[in-house]
Amino acid sequence: MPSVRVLLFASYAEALGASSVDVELGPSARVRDVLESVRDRAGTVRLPPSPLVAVNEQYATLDDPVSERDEVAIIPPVAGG
Amino acid sequence: MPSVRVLLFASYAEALGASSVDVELGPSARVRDVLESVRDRAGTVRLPPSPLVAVNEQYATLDDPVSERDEVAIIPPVAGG
Amino acid sequence: MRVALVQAPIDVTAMLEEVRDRASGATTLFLGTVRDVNDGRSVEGIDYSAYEGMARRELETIGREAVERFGTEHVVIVHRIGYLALTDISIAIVVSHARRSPAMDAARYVIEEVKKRVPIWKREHYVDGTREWVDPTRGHAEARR
Amino acid sequence: MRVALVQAPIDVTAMLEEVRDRASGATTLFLGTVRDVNDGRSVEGIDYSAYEGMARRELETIGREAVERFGTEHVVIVHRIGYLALTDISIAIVVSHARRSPAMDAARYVIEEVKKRVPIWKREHYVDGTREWVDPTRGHAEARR
Repeated sequence: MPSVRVLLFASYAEALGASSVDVELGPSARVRDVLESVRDRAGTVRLPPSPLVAVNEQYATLDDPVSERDEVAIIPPVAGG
Repeated sequence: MPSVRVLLFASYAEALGASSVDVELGPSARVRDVLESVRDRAGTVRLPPSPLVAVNEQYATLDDPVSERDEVAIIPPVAGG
Repeated sequence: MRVALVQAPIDVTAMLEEVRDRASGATTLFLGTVRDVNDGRSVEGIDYSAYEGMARRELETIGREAVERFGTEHVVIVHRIGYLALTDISIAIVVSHARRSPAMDAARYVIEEVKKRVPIWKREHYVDGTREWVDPTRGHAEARR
Repeated sequence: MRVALVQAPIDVTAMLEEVRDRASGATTLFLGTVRDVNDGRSVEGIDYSAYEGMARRELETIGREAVERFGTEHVVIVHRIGYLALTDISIAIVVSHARRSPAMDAARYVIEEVKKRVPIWKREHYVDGTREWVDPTRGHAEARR
Protein backbone atom coordinates (compact mmCIF):
# COMPACT_ATOMS: atom_id res chain seq x y z
CA MET A 1 0.00 0.00 0.00
CA PRO A 2 1.39 3.47 -0.83
CA SER A 3 2.27 5.70 2.07
CA VAL A 4 3.04 9.35 2.67
CA ARG A 5 5.29 11.07 5.19
CA VAL A 6 3.58 13.53 7.50
CA LEU A 7 5.79 16.15 9.16
CA LEU A 8 5.10 17.27 12.71
CA PHE A 9 6.43 20.39 14.39
CA ALA A 10 6.74 22.15 17.70
CA SER A 11 4.02 21.18 20.21
CA TYR A 12 2.63 18.53 17.86
CA ALA A 13 6.01 16.86 17.39
CA GLU A 14 6.48 16.91 21.14
CA ALA A 15 2.99 15.58 21.81
CA LEU A 16 3.34 12.73 19.32
CA GLY A 17 6.95 12.06 20.25
CA ALA A 18 8.16 12.21 16.64
CA SER A 19 9.01 14.78 13.99
CA SER A 20 7.25 12.73 11.31
CA VAL A 21 5.01 9.72 10.85
CA ASP A 22 4.40 7.61 7.77
CA VAL A 23 0.77 6.82 7.07
CA GLU A 24 -0.72 4.50 4.48
CA LEU A 25 -2.77 6.01 1.70
CA GLY A 26 -6.03 4.44 0.56
CA PRO A 27 -7.29 5.07 -2.99
CA SER A 28 -8.15 8.74 -3.71
CA ALA A 29 -6.83 9.76 -0.32
CA ARG A 30 -7.51 13.26 0.86
CA VAL A 31 -6.06 15.44 3.59
CA ARG A 32 -8.88 14.44 5.96
CA ASP A 33 -7.96 10.76 5.56
CA VAL A 34 -4.32 11.44 6.34
CA LEU A 35 -5.31 13.39 9.44
CA GLU A 36 -7.54 10.52 10.53
CA SER A 37 -4.65 8.07 10.23
CA VAL A 38 -2.35 10.32 12.22
CA ARG A 39 -4.99 10.60 14.91
CA ASP A 40 -5.28 6.78 15.08
CA ARG A 41 -1.51 6.46 15.33
CA ALA A 42 -1.21 9.02 18.03
CA GLY A 43 -3.42 7.03 20.34
CA THR A 44 -4.38 9.06 23.35
CA VAL A 45 -2.72 12.24 22.20
CA ARG A 46 -5.23 14.66 20.77
CA LEU A 47 -4.73 16.93 17.84
CA PRO A 48 -7.22 19.81 17.58
CA PRO A 49 -10.38 19.02 15.55
CA SER A 50 -9.14 20.86 12.44
CA PRO A 51 -5.45 21.59 12.54
CA LEU A 52 -3.83 23.52 9.72
CA VAL A 53 -2.32 21.22 7.13
CA ALA A 54 0.15 21.94 4.37
CA VAL A 55 0.75 19.83 1.28
CA ASN A 56 4.04 20.48 -0.48
CA GLU A 57 4.67 23.57 1.65
CA GLN A 58 1.34 25.20 0.90
CA TYR A 59 -1.72 25.43 3.09
CA ALA A 60 -4.29 22.83 2.08
CA THR A 61 -7.94 22.09 2.79
CA LEU A 62 -9.36 18.85 4.16
CA ASP A 63 -10.61 17.94 0.68
CA ASP A 64 -7.29 18.33 -1.13
CA PRO A 65 -5.94 15.09 -2.61
CA VAL A 66 -2.77 13.51 -1.25
CA SER A 67 -0.50 11.20 -3.20
CA GLU A 68 2.59 9.21 -2.39
CA ARG A 69 5.04 11.84 -3.55
CA ASP A 70 3.51 14.68 -1.55
CA GLU A 71 5.02 16.18 1.58
CA VAL A 72 2.28 16.63 4.15
CA ALA A 73 2.73 18.69 7.31
CA ILE A 74 0.46 19.37 10.25
CA ILE A 75 0.98 22.96 11.31
CA PRO A 76 0.52 23.96 14.96
CA PRO A 77 -0.73 27.49 15.62
CA VAL A 78 1.99 29.72 14.21
CA ALA A 79 3.80 32.15 16.49
CA GLY A 80 6.42 33.84 14.32
CA GLY A 81 7.44 37.46 14.39
CA MET B 1 8.76 103.96 22.34
CA PRO B 2 9.30 100.30 23.28
CA SER B 3 10.09 97.92 20.46
CA VAL B 4 10.22 94.17 19.90
CA ARG B 5 12.40 92.05 17.67
CA VAL B 6 10.56 89.94 15.10
CA LEU B 7 12.40 86.94 13.71
CA LEU B 8 12.00 85.93 10.08
CA PHE B 9 12.92 82.60 8.53
CA ALA B 10 13.31 80.78 5.26
CA SER B 11 11.19 82.23 2.42
CA TYR B 12 10.05 85.14 4.63
CA ALA B 13 13.59 86.11 5.55
CA GLU B 14 14.52 85.94 1.89
CA ALA B 15 11.48 87.93 0.79
CA LEU B 16 12.05 90.68 3.37
CA GLY B 17 15.82 90.62 2.94
CA ALA B 18 16.48 90.27 6.66
CA SER B 19 16.44 87.61 9.37
CA SER B 20 14.78 89.99 11.83
CA VAL B 21 13.13 93.38 12.03
CA ASP B 22 12.55 95.58 15.06
CA VAL B 23 9.09 97.08 15.29
CA GLU B 24 7.76 99.66 17.71
CA LEU B 25 5.08 98.62 20.16
CA GLY B 26 2.08 100.81 20.90
CA PRO B 27 0.24 100.48 24.22
CA SER B 28 -1.40 97.05 24.75
CA ALA B 29 0.15 95.77 21.55
CA ARG B 30 -1.05 92.44 20.23
CA VAL B 31 0.29 90.01 17.66
CA ARG B 32 -1.94 91.53 14.97
CA ASP B 33 -0.37 94.95 15.55
CA VAL B 34 3.14 93.56 15.25
CA LEU B 35 2.22 91.82 12.01
CA GLU B 36 0.76 95.05 10.67
CA SER B 37 4.00 96.88 11.42
CA VAL B 38 6.06 94.21 9.69
CA ARG B 39 3.80 94.45 6.67
CA ASP B 40 4.30 98.24 6.52
CA ARG B 41 8.05 97.82 6.78
CA ALA B 42 8.17 95.20 4.10
CA GLY B 43 6.72 97.60 1.57
CA THR B 44 5.79 95.75 -1.57
CA VAL B 45 6.64 92.32 -0.27
CA ARG B 46 3.55 90.42 0.73
CA LEU B 47 3.20 88.13 3.68
CA PRO B 48 0.19 85.79 3.57
CA PRO B 49 -2.98 87.22 5.18
CA SER B 50 -2.57 85.22 8.40
CA PRO B 51 0.89 83.78 8.77
CA LEU B 52 1.71 81.58 11.74
CA VAL B 53 3.27 83.57 14.55
CA ALA B 54 5.18 82.40 17.60
CA VAL B 55 5.75 84.38 20.78
CA ASN B 56 8.58 83.12 22.96
CA GLU B 57 8.88 79.95 20.88
CA GLN B 58 5.22 79.01 21.16
CA TYR B 59 2.49 79.36 18.56
CA ALA B 60 0.37 82.42 19.26
CA THR B 61 -2.95 83.87 18.08
CA LEU B 62 -3.51 87.30 16.60
CA ASP B 63 -5.00 88.47 19.91
CA ASP B 64 -2.10 87.46 22.12
CA PRO B 65 -0.35 90.39 23.83
CA VAL B 66 3.22 91.29 22.94
CA SER B 67 5.62 93.12 25.23
CA GLU B 68 9.13 94.45 24.88
CA ARG B 69 10.82 91.41 26.30
CA ASP B 70 9.06 88.91 24.04
CA GLU B 71 10.66 87.13 21.10
CA VAL B 72 8.24 87.19 18.20
CA ALA B 73 8.70 85.05 15.08
CA ILE B 74 6.77 84.81 11.86
CA ILE B 75 6.69 81.17 10.81
CA PRO B 76 6.55 80.24 7.11
CA PRO B 77 4.73 77.01 6.21
CA VAL B 78 6.76 74.32 7.96
CA ALA B 79 8.35 71.55 5.90
CA GLY B 80 10.28 69.40 8.35
CA GLY B 81 10.59 65.64 8.37
CA MET C 1 12.57 42.21 -2.39
CA ARG C 2 14.41 39.64 -0.33
CA VAL C 3 13.48 37.30 2.47
CA ALA C 4 15.64 35.07 4.64
CA LEU C 5 15.46 32.68 7.53
CA VAL C 6 18.69 32.87 9.51
CA GLN C 7 20.37 31.43 12.57
CA ALA C 8 22.87 34.23 13.13
CA PRO C 9 22.04 37.64 14.63
CA ILE C 10 20.27 39.94 12.17
CA ASP C 11 22.37 42.78 10.78
CA VAL C 12 19.90 45.65 10.79
CA THR C 13 22.38 48.21 9.50
CA ALA C 14 23.02 46.12 6.40
CA MET C 15 19.28 45.77 5.82
CA LEU C 16 18.79 49.54 5.99
CA GLU C 17 21.63 49.94 3.52
CA GLU C 18 19.99 47.37 1.26
CA VAL C 19 16.83 49.46 0.75
CA ARG C 20 18.62 52.78 0.48
CA ASP C 21 17.63 54.37 -2.79
CA ARG C 22 17.73 57.81 -4.40
CA ALA C 23 14.04 57.49 -5.19
CA SER C 24 13.04 56.75 -1.58
CA GLY C 25 11.83 59.50 0.72
CA ALA C 26 10.93 57.23 3.62
CA THR C 27 12.31 54.09 5.20
CA THR C 28 10.59 52.08 7.90
CA LEU C 29 12.06 49.35 10.01
CA PHE C 30 10.17 47.03 12.30
CA LEU C 31 11.98 44.83 14.80
CA GLY C 32 10.45 42.08 16.91
CA THR C 33 12.52 41.49 20.05
CA VAL C 34 12.45 39.02 22.91
CA ARG C 35 10.97 40.62 26.00
CA ASP C 36 11.27 39.67 29.61
CA VAL C 37 7.62 39.11 30.47
CA ASN C 38 4.81 37.35 28.63
CA ASP C 39 1.40 36.58 30.13
CA GLY C 40 2.79 37.69 33.46
CA ARG C 41 5.60 35.13 33.42
CA SER C 42 9.31 35.98 33.55
CA VAL C 43 10.92 34.95 30.28
CA GLU C 44 14.61 34.08 29.97
CA GLY C 45 14.68 33.41 26.24
CA ILE C 46 12.72 31.99 23.32
CA ASP C 47 13.53 29.03 21.14
CA TYR C 48 12.25 29.68 17.61
CA SER C 49 11.77 26.79 15.20
CA ALA C 50 10.31 26.64 11.71
CA TYR C 51 9.09 24.43 8.93
CA GLU C 52 11.95 25.96 7.04
CA GLY C 53 11.10 25.34 3.40
CA MET C 54 7.51 26.44 3.86
CA ALA C 55 8.44 29.38 6.09
CA ARG C 56 10.75 30.73 3.38
CA ARG C 57 8.05 30.21 0.80
CA GLU C 58 5.43 32.03 2.89
CA LEU C 59 7.83 34.89 3.61
CA GLU C 60 8.41 35.16 -0.14
CA THR C 61 4.68 35.28 -0.79
CA ILE C 62 4.14 37.98 1.82
CA GLY C 63 7.08 39.96 0.46
CA ARG C 64 5.70 39.79 -3.07
CA GLU C 65 2.26 40.83 -1.82
CA ALA C 66 3.78 43.86 -0.10
CA VAL C 67 5.66 44.81 -3.28
CA GLU C 68 2.47 44.67 -5.31
CA ARG C 69 0.14 46.32 -2.82
CA PHE C 70 2.41 49.17 -1.81
CA GLY C 71 4.37 49.75 -4.98
CA THR C 72 8.00 49.37 -3.99
CA GLU C 73 10.62 46.73 -4.67
CA HIS C 74 12.45 47.69 -1.49
CA VAL C 75 11.09 45.17 0.97
CA VAL C 76 13.40 42.95 3.02
CA ILE C 77 12.18 40.46 5.62
CA VAL C 78 14.55 38.46 7.79
CA HIS C 79 13.38 36.05 10.51
CA ARG C 80 15.80 34.45 12.92
CA ILE C 81 15.38 30.97 14.36
CA GLY C 82 17.16 29.15 17.18
CA TYR C 83 17.54 30.21 20.79
CA LEU C 84 17.23 33.97 21.36
CA ALA C 85 18.00 35.79 24.59
CA LEU C 86 16.25 38.89 25.94
CA THR C 87 16.40 41.90 23.57
CA ASP C 88 17.57 39.72 20.67
CA ILE C 89 15.89 40.50 17.35
CA SER C 90 13.62 37.73 16.08
CA ILE C 91 12.35 39.52 12.98
CA ALA C 92 13.43 42.58 11.04
CA ILE C 93 11.31 44.11 8.30
CA VAL C 94 12.59 47.03 6.29
CA VAL C 95 10.79 48.95 3.56
CA SER C 96 11.71 52.04 1.63
CA HIS C 97 9.30 53.97 -0.58
CA ALA C 98 9.01 57.33 -2.28
CA ARG C 99 6.35 58.31 0.29
CA ARG C 100 6.03 57.68 3.99
CA SER C 101 2.50 56.39 4.25
CA PRO C 102 2.93 53.29 2.06
CA ALA C 103 6.35 52.68 3.62
CA MET C 104 4.72 52.45 7.06
CA ASP C 105 1.69 50.53 5.81
CA ALA C 106 3.89 47.97 4.07
CA ALA C 107 5.93 47.20 7.18
CA ARG C 108 2.74 46.78 9.19
CA TYR C 109 1.20 44.56 6.52
CA VAL C 110 4.24 42.30 6.53
CA ILE C 111 4.40 41.82 10.31
CA GLU C 112 0.67 41.13 10.56
CA GLU C 113 0.80 38.56 7.77
CA VAL C 114 3.92 36.92 9.15
CA LYS C 115 2.14 36.41 12.45
CA LYS C 116 -0.84 34.83 10.73
CA ARG C 117 0.73 32.60 8.13
CA VAL C 118 4.40 31.76 8.45
CA PRO C 119 5.03 28.33 10.03
CA ILE C 120 7.35 29.43 12.80
CA TRP C 121 6.89 28.46 16.43
CA LYS C 122 8.31 29.61 19.67
CA ARG C 123 8.89 27.91 22.96
CA GLU C 124 9.35 30.32 25.80
CA HIS C 125 11.94 29.47 28.42
CA TYR C 126 10.94 30.87 31.79
CA VAL C 127 13.15 32.02 34.61
CA ASP C 128 11.61 29.28 36.81
CA GLY C 129 13.06 26.63 34.49
CA THR C 130 9.83 25.64 32.71
CA ARG C 131 9.14 25.95 29.00
CA GLU C 132 5.97 26.39 27.01
CA TRP C 133 4.95 26.51 23.38
CA VAL C 134 3.26 29.79 22.61
CA ASP C 135 -0.19 29.47 21.06
CA PRO C 136 -1.44 32.91 19.97
CA THR C 137 -4.81 31.41 18.98
CA ARG C 138 -5.48 30.70 22.64
CA GLY C 139 -4.37 34.15 23.73
CA HIS C 140 -1.94 32.64 26.19
CA ALA C 141 0.82 30.06 26.33
CA GLU C 142 -0.17 26.45 25.71
CA ALA C 143 0.67 24.22 28.65
CA ARG C 144 3.64 21.96 28.11
CA ARG C 145 2.68 18.34 27.92
CA MET D 1 12.42 60.22 25.62
CA ARG D 2 14.97 62.36 23.86
CA VAL D 3 14.90 64.80 20.98
CA ALA D 4 17.71 66.52 19.16
CA LEU D 5 18.39 68.88 16.30
CA VAL D 6 21.76 68.05 14.78
CA GLN D 7 24.10 69.12 11.99
CA ALA D 8 26.03 65.88 11.73
CA PRO D 9 24.78 62.68 10.09
CA ILE D 10 22.28 60.79 12.25
CA ASP D 11 23.61 57.62 13.87
CA VAL D 12 20.65 55.28 13.48
CA THR D 13 22.39 52.31 15.07
CA ALA D 14 23.00 54.28 18.25
CA MET D 15 19.36 55.34 18.33
CA LEU D 16 18.17 51.74 18.04
CA GLU D 17 20.52 50.83 20.87
CA GLU D 18 19.13 53.70 22.92
CA VAL D 19 15.58 52.26 22.97
CA ARG D 20 16.65 48.67 23.43
CA ASP D 21 14.96 47.34 26.53
CA ARG D 22 14.19 43.97 28.10
CA ALA D 23 10.55 45.01 28.38
CA SER D 24 10.19 45.86 24.67
CA GLY D 25 8.79 43.37 22.20
CA ALA D 26 8.75 45.74 19.23
CA THR D 27 10.90 48.52 17.90
CA THR D 28 9.98 50.80 15.02
CA LEU D 29 12.22 53.16 13.15
CA PHE D 30 11.13 55.78 10.66
CA LEU D 31 13.65 57.55 8.45
CA GLY D 32 12.98 60.50 6.19
CA THR D 33 15.53 60.66 3.38
CA VAL D 34 16.31 63.07 0.57
CA ARG D 35 14.99 61.75 -2.71
CA ASP D 36 15.94 62.58 -6.24
CA VAL D 37 12.61 63.83 -7.56
CA ASN D 38 9.96 66.12 -6.11
CA ASP D 39 7.00 67.52 -8.04
CA GLY D 40 8.59 66.13 -11.15
CA ARG D 41 11.82 68.10 -10.70
CA SER D 42 15.27 66.55 -10.33
CA VAL D 43 16.61 67.28 -6.88
CA GLU D 44 20.30 67.42 -6.07
CA GLY D 45 20.00 68.11 -2.34
CA ILE D 46 17.99 69.92 0.32
CA ASP D 47 19.05 72.68 2.63
CA TYR D 48 17.20 72.34 5.95
CA SER D 49 16.97 75.29 8.32
CA ALA D 50 15.11 75.76 11.58
CA TYR D 51 13.99 78.19 14.21
CA GLU D 52 16.22 76.15 16.44
CA GLY D 53 15.01 76.96 19.92
CA MET D 54 11.38 76.57 19.01
CA ALA D 55 12.01 73.49 16.87
CA ARG D 56 13.62 71.74 19.84
CA ARG D 57 10.76 72.81 22.04
CA GLU D 58 8.13 71.51 19.58
CA LEU D 59 10.01 68.23 19.15
CA GLU D 60 10.02 67.90 22.95
CA THR D 61 6.29 68.52 23.08
CA ILE D 62 5.60 65.95 20.37
CA GLY D 63 7.88 63.45 22.09
CA ARG D 64 6.09 63.91 25.41
CA GLU D 65 2.73 63.55 23.70
CA ALA D 66 3.85 60.27 22.14
CA VAL D 67 5.09 59.01 25.52
CA GLU D 68 1.72 59.78 27.12
CA ARG D 69 -0.51 58.59 24.31
CA PHE D 70 1.26 55.35 23.57
CA GLY D 71 2.65 54.44 26.96
CA THR D 72 6.38 54.09 26.48
CA GLU D 73 9.35 56.19 27.56
CA HIS D 74 11.36 54.85 24.63
CA VAL D 75 10.85 57.56 22.04
CA VAL D 76 13.81 59.26 20.36
CA ILE D 77 13.44 61.92 17.66
CA VAL D 78 16.43 63.39 15.84
CA HIS D 79 16.13 65.95 13.04
CA ARG D 80 19.11 67.03 11.00
CA ILE D 81 19.55 70.51 9.56
CA GLY D 82 22.01 71.90 7.04
CA TYR D 83 22.67 70.74 3.49
CA LEU D 84 21.72 67.13 2.83
CA ALA D 85 22.55 65.15 -0.28
CA LEU D 86 20.44 62.44 -1.92
CA THR D 87 19.68 59.48 0.41
CA ASP D 88 20.85 61.42 3.48
CA ILE D 89 18.64 61.01 6.53
CA SER D 90 16.77 64.19 7.52
CA ILE D 91 14.79 62.71 10.39
CA ALA D 92 14.98 59.52 12.42
CA ILE D 93 12.26 58.48 14.83
CA VAL D 94 12.68 55.38 16.94
CA VAL D 95 10.20 53.88 19.39
CA SER D 96 10.23 50.69 21.37
CA HIS D 97 7.22 49.30 23.22
CA ALA D 98 6.08 46.08 24.82
CA ARG D 99 3.65 45.60 21.92
CA ARG D 100 3.95 46.23 18.20
CA SER D 101 0.80 48.17 17.48
CA PRO D 102 1.51 51.16 19.75
CA ALA D 103 5.16 51.07 18.68
CA MET D 104 4.09 51.56 15.06
CA ASP D 105 1.34 54.05 15.91
CA ALA D 106 3.72 56.16 17.97
CA ALA D 107 6.28 56.48 15.17
CA ARG D 108 3.54 57.47 12.76
CA TYR D 109 2.11 60.00 15.22
CA VAL D 110 5.50 61.62 15.64
CA ILE D 111 6.27 62.02 11.95
CA GLU D 112 2.79 63.41 11.19
CA GLU D 113 3.04 65.94 14.01
CA VAL D 114 6.58 66.93 13.08
CA LYS D 115 5.39 67.74 9.59
CA LYS D 116 2.55 69.88 10.92
CA ARG D 117 4.16 71.80 13.76
CA VAL D 118 7.93 71.91 13.93
CA PRO D 119 9.42 75.13 12.51
CA ILE D 120 11.84 73.59 10.07
CA TRP D 121 12.06 74.57 6.41
CA LYS D 122 13.68 73.13 3.37
CA ARG D 123 15.00 74.65 0.23
CA GLU D 124 15.36 72.17 -2.57
CA HIS D 125 18.39 72.49 -4.81
CA TYR D 126 17.60 71.27 -8.30
CA VAL D 127 19.91 69.69 -10.82
CA ASP D 128 19.23 72.64 -13.16
CA GLY D 129 20.83 75.00 -10.63
CA THR D 130 17.65 76.61 -9.30
CA ARG D 131 16.42 76.47 -5.71
CA GLU D 132 12.97 76.67 -4.16
CA TRP D 133 11.48 76.82 -0.70
CA VAL D 134 9.11 73.90 -0.21
CA ASP D 135 5.61 74.91 0.87
CA PRO D 136 3.58 71.80 1.73
CA THR D 137 0.47 73.94 2.27
CA ARG D 138 0.45 74.73 -1.44
CA GLY D 139 0.95 71.12 -2.44
CA HIS D 140 3.96 72.07 -4.52
CA ALA D 141 7.15 74.05 -4.25
CA GLU D 142 6.79 77.77 -3.73
CA ALA D 143 8.39 79.78 -6.48
CA ARG D 144 11.67 81.39 -5.54
CA ARG D 145 11.45 85.13 -5.46
